Amino acid sequence: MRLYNRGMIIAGIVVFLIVTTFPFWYGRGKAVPPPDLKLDTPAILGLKEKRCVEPASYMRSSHMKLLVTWRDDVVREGKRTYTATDGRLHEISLTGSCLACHSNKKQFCDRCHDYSGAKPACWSCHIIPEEVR
Amino acid sequence: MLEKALKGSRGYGIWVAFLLLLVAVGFFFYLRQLDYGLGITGLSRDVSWGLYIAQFTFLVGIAASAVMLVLPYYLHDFKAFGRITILGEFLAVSAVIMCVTFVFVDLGRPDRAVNLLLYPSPRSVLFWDVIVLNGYLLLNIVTGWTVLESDKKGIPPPAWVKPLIYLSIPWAVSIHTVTAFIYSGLPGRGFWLTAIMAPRFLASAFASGPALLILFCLILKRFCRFDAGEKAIQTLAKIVTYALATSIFFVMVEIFTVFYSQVPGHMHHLTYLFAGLEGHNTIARWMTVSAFTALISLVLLIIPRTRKNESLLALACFGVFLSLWIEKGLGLVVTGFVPSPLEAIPDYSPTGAEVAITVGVWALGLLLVTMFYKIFVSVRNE
Amino acid sequence: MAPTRREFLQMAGFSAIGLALPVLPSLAWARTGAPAAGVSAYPAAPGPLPARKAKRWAMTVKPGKCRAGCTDCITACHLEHNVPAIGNPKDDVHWIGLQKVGHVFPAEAHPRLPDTIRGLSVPVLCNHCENPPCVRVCPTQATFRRPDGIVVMDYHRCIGCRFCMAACPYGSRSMNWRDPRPFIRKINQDFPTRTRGVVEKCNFCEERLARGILPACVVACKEKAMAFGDLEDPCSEVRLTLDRGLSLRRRPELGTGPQIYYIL
Amino acid sequence: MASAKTPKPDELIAIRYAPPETPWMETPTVFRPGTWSYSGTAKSLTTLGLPNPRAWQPSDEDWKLPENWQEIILEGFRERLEKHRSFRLFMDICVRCGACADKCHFYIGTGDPKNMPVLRAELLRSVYRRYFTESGKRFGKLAGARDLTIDVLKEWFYYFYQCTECRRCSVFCPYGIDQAEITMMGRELLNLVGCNINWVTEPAANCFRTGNHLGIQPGGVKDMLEFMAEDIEDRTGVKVDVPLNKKGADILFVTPSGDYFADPGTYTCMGYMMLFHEIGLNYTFSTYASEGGNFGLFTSHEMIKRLNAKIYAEAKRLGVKWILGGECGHMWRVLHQYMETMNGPADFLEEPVSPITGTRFENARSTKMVHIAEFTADLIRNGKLKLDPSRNDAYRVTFHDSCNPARAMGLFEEPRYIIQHACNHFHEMAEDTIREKTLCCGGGAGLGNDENMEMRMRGGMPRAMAVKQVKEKHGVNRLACICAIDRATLTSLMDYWVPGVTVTGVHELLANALIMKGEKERTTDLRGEPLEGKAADETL
Amino acid sequence: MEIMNLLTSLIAIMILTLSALGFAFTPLSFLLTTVLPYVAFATFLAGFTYRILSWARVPVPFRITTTCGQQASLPWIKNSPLESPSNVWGVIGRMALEVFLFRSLFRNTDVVIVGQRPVYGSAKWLWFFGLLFHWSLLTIVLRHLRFFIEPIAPWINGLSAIDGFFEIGVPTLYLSDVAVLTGLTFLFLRRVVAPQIRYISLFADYFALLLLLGIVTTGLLMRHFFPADLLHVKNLALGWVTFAPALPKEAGPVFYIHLCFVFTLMAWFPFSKLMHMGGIFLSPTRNLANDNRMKRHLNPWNAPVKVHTYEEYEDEFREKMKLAGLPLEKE
Repeated sequence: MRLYNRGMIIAGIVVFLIVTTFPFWYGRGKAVPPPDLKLDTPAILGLKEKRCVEPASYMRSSHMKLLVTWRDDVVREGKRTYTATDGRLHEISLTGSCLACHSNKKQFCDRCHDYSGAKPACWSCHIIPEEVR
Repeated sequence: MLEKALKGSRGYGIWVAFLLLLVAVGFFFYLRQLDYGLGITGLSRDVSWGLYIAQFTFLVGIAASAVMLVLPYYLHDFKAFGRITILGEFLAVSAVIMCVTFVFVDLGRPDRAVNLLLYPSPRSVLFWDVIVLNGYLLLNIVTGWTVLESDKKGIPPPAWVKPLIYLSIPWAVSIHTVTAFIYSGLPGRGFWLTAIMAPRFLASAFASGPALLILFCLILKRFCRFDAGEKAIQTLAKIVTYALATSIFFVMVEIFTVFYSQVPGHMHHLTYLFAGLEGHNTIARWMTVSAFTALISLVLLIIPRTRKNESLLALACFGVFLSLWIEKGLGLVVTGFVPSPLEAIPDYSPTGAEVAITVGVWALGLLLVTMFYKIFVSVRNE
Repeated sequence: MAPTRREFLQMAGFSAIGLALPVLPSLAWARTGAPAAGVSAYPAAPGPLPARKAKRWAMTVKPGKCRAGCTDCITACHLEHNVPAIGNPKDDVHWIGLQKVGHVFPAEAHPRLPDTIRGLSVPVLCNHCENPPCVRVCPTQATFRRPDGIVVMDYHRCIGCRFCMAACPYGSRSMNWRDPRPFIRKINQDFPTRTRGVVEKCNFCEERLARGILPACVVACKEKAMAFGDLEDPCSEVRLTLDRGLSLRRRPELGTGPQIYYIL
Repeated sequence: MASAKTPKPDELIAIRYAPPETPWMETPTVFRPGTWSYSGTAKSLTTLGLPNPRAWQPSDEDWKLPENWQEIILEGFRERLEKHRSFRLFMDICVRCGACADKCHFYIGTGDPKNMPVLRAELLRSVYRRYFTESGKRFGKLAGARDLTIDVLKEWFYYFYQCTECRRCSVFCPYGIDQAEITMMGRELLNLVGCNINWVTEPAANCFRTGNHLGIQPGGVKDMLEFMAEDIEDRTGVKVDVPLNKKGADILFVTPSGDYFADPGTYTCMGYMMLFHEIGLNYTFSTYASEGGNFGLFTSHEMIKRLNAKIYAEAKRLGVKWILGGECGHMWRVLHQYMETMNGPADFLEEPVSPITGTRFENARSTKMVHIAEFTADLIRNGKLKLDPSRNDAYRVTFHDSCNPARAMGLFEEPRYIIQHACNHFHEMAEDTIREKTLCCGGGAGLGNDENMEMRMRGGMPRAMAVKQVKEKHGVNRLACICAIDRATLTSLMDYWVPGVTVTGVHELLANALIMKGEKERTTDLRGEPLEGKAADETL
Repeated sequence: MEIMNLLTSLIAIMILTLSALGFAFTPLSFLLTTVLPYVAFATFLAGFTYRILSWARVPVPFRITTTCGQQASLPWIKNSPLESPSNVWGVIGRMALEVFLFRSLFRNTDVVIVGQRPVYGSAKWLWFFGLLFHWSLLTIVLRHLRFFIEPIAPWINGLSAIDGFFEIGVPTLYLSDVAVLTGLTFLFLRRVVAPQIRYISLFADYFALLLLLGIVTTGLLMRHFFPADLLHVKNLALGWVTFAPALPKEAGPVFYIHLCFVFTLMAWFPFSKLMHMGGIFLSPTRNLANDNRMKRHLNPWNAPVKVHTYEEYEDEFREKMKLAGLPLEKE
């Protein structure tokens, strides 16, 4: 095939292909398994029924929404108890409730947050118990 | 029309590059402020507002002053202002943008600035200030730009512009009134808690803004082949004269009330402002300069012979601008905090970074003025 | 007079009720999973109590009871709330401070005041005004007054405009001019810190009240110089104290309606 | 065929921009008198060896096309898609953003949506999609494709001969899609089945045979030039030479034939002759290459090459050092963008150096052809000319950038420099109508004929109105330009829209101002009109 | 009626949506996550390359640059190196201005007839919203790389942080999302509202905009209203780029619609006007220098033509030339 401006065209196509396939070559095709979220903290192991506040699937996709609701409930409404959909009551507290079970923030929260590129601002104020200890 | 601001002579290019450099320096320091926090400034627990908010307050006045051109031209058909009304409006636009930028750089959490709109709080004067400032910005940019564009096309401006221009007249008064209410509505600050705050703001605005405009007109005449016209400039100068006189009068009224009544909570502030308290007299020194400059300028402006002399007029206008800038851009805000509610006499002086950011915002405003005026002059000289 | 008996009974009663109440399952395992609960500097009560509720929280302060040079209330408060000790007046953050009578009550101060009074250090903190100017001016409702009278800050919403600082006639508010965390000597993990760029102030220990515990300063004061309670409750200690004689409020002429009452 | 009566200006200006109710594919083309040009005659087509010579008119029902005309066109289409990247690309990448729509003077002047460049291109694109893209073959109308029918062909004819290839749209297009390229392809395709217009084919045929568009034979050229020399002597008292077909001249001078034969071009030609005489240039005109213009540009690329070949051939035969070109628009499009590619290399010529100033024309170092405006601007810059601009004081001048020197050469400053040294009153028109945004005269690309008068007046309206604006504002009474077609068509345009403004070449203004050695005191300008303030007072 | 084109594209989008849902709620969902991504992406790459090559196969016979500024001529005349470039650097600059800032569109004007004369006004909204749309789309595409690489490169996180600088809601609203929506809405409304633009709009024009709007809307829905489980999403995306596509779990219908739209866009891209992305670089009026008379440009198919030679000319007019006293080659 005869190409005119061959050099520029080929160079252009090569650049295009390199740029568009960036994710393919950047990771060198190495399969990266999704992070293993550790649920083996003493608190969780000690639970009779291993259930989070709401069903796990909801928590995985929407925990931030729940946390925002909690935040406003506590700060603005002074409401400190959350009634879950299954009727159980929970103290509304990021450190007191969430981190009580998930005391392994690094293995739990951070892994997934790093994996999905989420950078929540929570920790600039709220305390991570393991870091204080 | 926008492209006219992108092309120009060598001098224009150098000036724009210079301003851009200042903006870049300011931005660099702003990034540092973002990183470190507002502690990079000289602000403290006692003097919690400083240079930024003071510039904001001063510039609201500059913005409001456009009304001094719009009102005579549109309400009283004062033809001589026809050539320069748009200059006033563009000055207002640039000034409002500077105001908004100063408020923004003063925020501790600029990333949450949108909260102002997400959680509107009609009880807060600051909320209203955001509304009126942005409204004023919109009014002036739309009317100024549309009128100039019609000018360029050689057709009369569309009919819908007139109502907006009329609306901008009371709106201009509102921006400075609301800004004054930010201060005068606070119970614990004797210095600001005075009903004359809004009138004082307006009087000084109508002096400093037109004074700046005269300076710009003289620069345009000297360097950009655009003559605003003797009549327009002289009329503006008279406006400056009366506004300055009124402004000085209002200050005197304030001084009388405070010192004759001898209420300590009010007296301390004014003493600090003009004479200093317990040796803290930096501001007082500036204010001395301000007072003398104002008086000399007033004299130069009142005497017709000196007013009509272009160089002396320029000097007087510079004096008015400087004097009122010191009064509002330095004195007003800090003095409200000194002495503090617990009777401390804190010292405040801006840090280098704070000054750099302030200069950066001013440069941004000047850049906008430059570009707007470049567009204006290019269209008018066509 | 020491409130001990009443207060004690009250606490005991609450504890009893607390035990009698069906224990919230989540709370139960939250506690067990958080042994660090004891990290709180001044744990006033071993476990969660039902929240203390009031129509109108108020405080009385008797500076005359203060030990000279005592800063227990400040230490307790600042430890409890992770208030940084930055150590320079410019960036200073505090929730409670001690001030000379002359500065706190300029209108009442005159040269003939006895030295015993003039020399007193008066604890000053947020007055949780009836009609708070800081709430009025806040452009985002980041600071607001709860129905029980506590003026609180929503640190998630504050934009750091510092209008409230200008509006507060008592100088009760502090700005985080820089990141406070490095200056917190010992972090109480039951209470968040703040980020740079937000304003903060005393919250009447509303988080403790929610757990049924009195404010840290009140509890910390060994001399019982401070009392805390419901102003609408005729039997509350604050009411009983106020009933007894003249009390002062800071700058009442401003109409803010402070809820810290000083007995001098 | 009776020529249509052109409506009055205030009727013409009432333009409706709302598109018709029917979609454009279903809106029939109406050949309204006054808006199209007569067909190319069989004689011209035969001379040029073009296909399908016959007697017909576009208004006829039957266009007498060959049996297999669709095949011919589609084959031609395919061939052009393979020869011109521009064509192929412009067929493919238009996003129909509409930025070009109101840039076309024909659209501004008619409101006919098919005069929006985007839609004029869609006329071809719809057929391209139908026959050359998979989606068009499959989805037809949904993909914006349509069959090539006789109505489509007629539509092509109507609208591709309603585009002056001025390239204004390409300035605004975010991808640089150039309607001129598409029109050229459209016209080439039409030519394959013998559909052309006479105002293009006849000049082309003339040019091919006699060397110039008007078909003037060698003696005629000589007579005209000598006649002009007499006029010059009459006005200035200086006798200038008329070098013609002179071997051993340094420079071959080529200008459009309009400059020899038609007012006001002749005054411009006199200007060249006076200038060359004054500086003592060793140059020659040629009768064989007596045409700078090139109507091949409006026919096909092959035709451009055929007509253009004479210039290099003549330069070689006469043994000149380099070539100088007069004021012309599309001539310069060809000279600047096509000539050397087609008929070069010009290695038998020298790199152009001004014999007067010694300036080397670096920008013409390969093609070896210099624009007269470049040449003259250099003379003025080096102080080689004595000029008295006050002789042009009767004129308030504005300058019309001709499309091709503007958008195909980038020649903006040189003519302005000359004008500003030759006269005292120069006023630019509105900025959106000059330089690269200049508006066409309405008669370029072979449309300057009289039967097309209404469309010319419509297409020229935006230009005329810009002139009218400076006339009202500054009292402009002279419209200067550097194009022979402009000088011809702008004259009628001005008469129609802006009476009182006359058209002039830049070198006419220069010659008016030029103080010649040994000249008598001038009392009139080149046109024989009295000089100076006498006239100026009247015009104001 | 021209509105038909709009309706047809709306219907096309509906069909796409329904088929996406069809995939989502049937066992066929594995197709959408394992086969279609590769088909769509391969089509995109191959098609794009093919289209470029198909243009590159065609020569550029003539230097037809559009000169939008003063040529480089005499040294004392200031030329415009970016509007009428005379060398390759100028061309690169011109192209960069065109690609990054939409230079030509910045010139846009509009025209109305006022008082019997056309009046030209500045019309920069198309430029502004066009630029807004393209830049924010680029930002969004780059941001999405966070799903495709692990660990996430710092610059991607940095870009997201800047894009999400303003703290609006949780998860934070990205400015580029607002911008892309604004830009697309403007472009769409303009096409529907302005009669001239509506008149020239084809099915494909509406379809492209609606498809992009669909992608943006579903994306926003997933971020702010029906959050998808990002762990699964990223696992899926990483699976694609490591050629080990995972079967999706618990990805909602919105996610399927989003995917379906994206794959449609990718596969359709090379065969549509969206190829202007590659085409702009090949546009001869923009990518050629205005050095026509400085350098000879070659036309590979320079057509052989029959010319009228001087000899033929002199033969025909010899007598007349002699009569006029003109020099002749042959007496």
